[in-house]
Amino acid sequence: MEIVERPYSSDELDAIEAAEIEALRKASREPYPDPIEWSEEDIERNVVISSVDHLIDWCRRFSVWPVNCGLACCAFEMIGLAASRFDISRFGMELFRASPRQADLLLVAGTLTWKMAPALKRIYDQMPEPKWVVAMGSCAISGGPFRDSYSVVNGVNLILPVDVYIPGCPPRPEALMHGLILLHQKISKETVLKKR
Amino acid sequence: MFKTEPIMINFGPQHPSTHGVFRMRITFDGERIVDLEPIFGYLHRGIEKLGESKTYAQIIPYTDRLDYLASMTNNHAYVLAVEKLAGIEVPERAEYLRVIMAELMRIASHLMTVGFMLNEMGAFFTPLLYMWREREKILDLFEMVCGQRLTYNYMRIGGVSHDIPEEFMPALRRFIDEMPGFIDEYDQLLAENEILLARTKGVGILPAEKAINCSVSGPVLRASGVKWDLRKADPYSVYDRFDFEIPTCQNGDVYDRYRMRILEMRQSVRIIEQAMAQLPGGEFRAKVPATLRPPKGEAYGHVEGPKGELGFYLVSDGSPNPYRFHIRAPALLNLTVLRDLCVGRLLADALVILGSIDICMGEVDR
Amino acid sequence: MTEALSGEDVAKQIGERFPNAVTDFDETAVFIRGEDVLDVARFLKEAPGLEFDYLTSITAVDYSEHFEVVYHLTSIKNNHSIVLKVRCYDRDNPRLPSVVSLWQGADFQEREVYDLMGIAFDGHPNLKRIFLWHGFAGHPLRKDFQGNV
Amino acid sequence: MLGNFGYVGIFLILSLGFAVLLILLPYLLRLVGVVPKKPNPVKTSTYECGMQPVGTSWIQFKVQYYFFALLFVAFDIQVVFLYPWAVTINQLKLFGLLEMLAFFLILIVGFVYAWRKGVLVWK
Repeated sequence: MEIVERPYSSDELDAIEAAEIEALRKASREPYPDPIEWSEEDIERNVVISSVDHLIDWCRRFSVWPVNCGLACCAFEMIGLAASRFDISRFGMELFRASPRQADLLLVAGTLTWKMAPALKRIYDQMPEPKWVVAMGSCAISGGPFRDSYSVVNGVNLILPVDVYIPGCPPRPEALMHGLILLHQKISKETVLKKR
Repeated sequence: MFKTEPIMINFGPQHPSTHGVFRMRITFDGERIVDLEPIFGYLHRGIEKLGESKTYAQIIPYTDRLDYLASMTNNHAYVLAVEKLAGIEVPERAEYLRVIMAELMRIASHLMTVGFMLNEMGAFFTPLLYMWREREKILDLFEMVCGQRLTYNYMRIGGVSHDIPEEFMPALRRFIDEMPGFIDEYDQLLAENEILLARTKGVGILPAEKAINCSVSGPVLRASGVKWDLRKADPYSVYDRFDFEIPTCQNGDVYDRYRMRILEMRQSVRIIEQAMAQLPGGEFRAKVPATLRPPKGEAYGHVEGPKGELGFYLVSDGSPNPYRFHIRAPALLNLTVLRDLCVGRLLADALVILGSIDICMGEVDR
Repeated sequence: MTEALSGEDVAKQIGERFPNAVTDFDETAVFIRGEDVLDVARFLKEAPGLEFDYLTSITAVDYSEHFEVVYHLTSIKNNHSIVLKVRCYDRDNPRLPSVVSLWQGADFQEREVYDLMGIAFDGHPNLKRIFLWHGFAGHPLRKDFQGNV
Repeated sequence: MLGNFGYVGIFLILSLGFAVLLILLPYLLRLVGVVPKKPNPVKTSTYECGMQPVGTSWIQFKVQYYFFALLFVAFDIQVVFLYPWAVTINQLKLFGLLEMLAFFLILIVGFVYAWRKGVLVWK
């Protein structure tokens, strides 16, 4: 049973990944606009949330499953929130899915560096459609204490559209829970069915 | 037999059991690991470069975010290094408070290590939630003292930031009385569990001289039978006034590394008990100028952290900012042995071995 | 108590074996010429009285006219420690022999010094950037680094 | 009045209908507009911890995986036979029990043989 040599040399792979990082770094200059399209609709045509929308929003709101993407110290406040004392299974969120395929919420908890940015963008892209992004902690909002470092992304909204920002370093579990309740209110106002 | 081809899989930055954003590029032949290449840098925030533009007191919050599971110990190591550099005397009461906080942090960090190690063995979140219950008690004690749950910024150059409130001692007393019972409960539930024995006995054996050669430190080194603990070998602060032993195990496999954490938690409880008994009165912080200007020179202060020897190498040129600020990260050096322990073993063992080495990416990538 | 050996008598012991290796010493450190790092390190590791079997840490400091690589060595057997310093004056292509053959713990630390300070180590099995990505311009911990792009 | 088989027919239709409905539910909801459908190349690529997968997974891998699969199928079928037996155990009384034990014995012999051959240990 002889083994064939490794398919790729690691230098090739490093070069491919580095090119990806540089490309993303040049591409992300100004932040994504925050997805607040639901509010414009209210102002323009004061559309009434139909009861079917209401029902669908209610179902989505109370089964938001975060993808377990803890980057740094905030991750341990996030796990603390999932633990038994500040329990978020009351909101139906205690299932931290490891793969983005089964997740609805990308809770960016910690400092995002340029080397990690393409991976985070790929995880966001690989999540099924009704998905939301919560930027937890001042590192995810604006780079935080590491803002003027050479390798830190100054704010996750340079890479992803962010729905809720939760300040703090790390934010207390209660603050995180307040942020998630804000997210629930946001979900409850979304119109799902297209107006024909 | 038939020719089989290797496949290269990323245990990438976003993985439930890599303790943060650590990545391993593993080449498999079926289930057996043929090659493992650790890749770092996904949480490299350049703390050493940022430290050079901050004053000595402003760097303390950065040290909290290094090993965010043991922030008190990072503070302690950094503050000792600065005091050695600037030659500052620390009052007795501050030394004892620092030892109490450092040992409480060691218990909390070991609880997390054992909890997450069992996550990797398949006991998904059950033991971790029990151990998190104890950690929440310790976090309450820290919150009483310095108001924060994770990044304490509690220790200052020359002492500690706040004195302990009067309800701290009774709460600590209650915690210290309960804790040995909980540690026995964990040990009783886990030590003779067949699954744990089957997954950890004889897995990832690290011989003693290889551990020394690979600059491994902390419980991983002592699990291989090397009796080397800075609290006894090079006693800093007031550790020479307490009597406690340094537990070591013999054959250095994953089971011994698990045992090491349990035994060390018991020793930490003993230290805290003696420190509480001998806690003197007096002021808790020496008079230190706000913008400290240490004399030209360098100093290397190290501390026995939960993950190993955490050292700070500071070079000063007389200005209020350090000229060079280097952190000796025990978790990064403990990972030197990961490749040698995992190659040739099965995939499932690799994650358990990584869990037993217990890394924290904030300190590895800095 | 880990006894920090004084730079003087360690320098004397090294001086007997390698006459022109030691360039300078002070009370805690011994300064070594760049080319003899490997021989002096092997001597320190194997000499009966010294036996520095544990490499605590490798650091590099940029003193703008020269680089200084600092090796903290400890002996677990005899519980003493020494600091070995090497100066390289060549700023655009600083090279040093690697000590990975003696202490495998030096692997990641030398890669980190190469990555953040730009000092290359000959004989290192896998000298690549450890923290930053492949095409990163410059070495951040140098004093003349341009900072954020 | 539906004969006995009428009820079996209704039960069959309902169960089949339920199964088909569940399978087609995502597709139906997409038609109605509840489930959004926005495919893009990155979303449809395989997920590998945030990194691009390297090489193909269509490789010659070890044949040992098949042994595990075969053993699983064998014992899964055995469980399928248990269900009807468990439902009617009180009519079958002791005879049914002994029959099932004989059936088990045969399969256990097969399992022990595979175990002794070292199929379960990854070489």
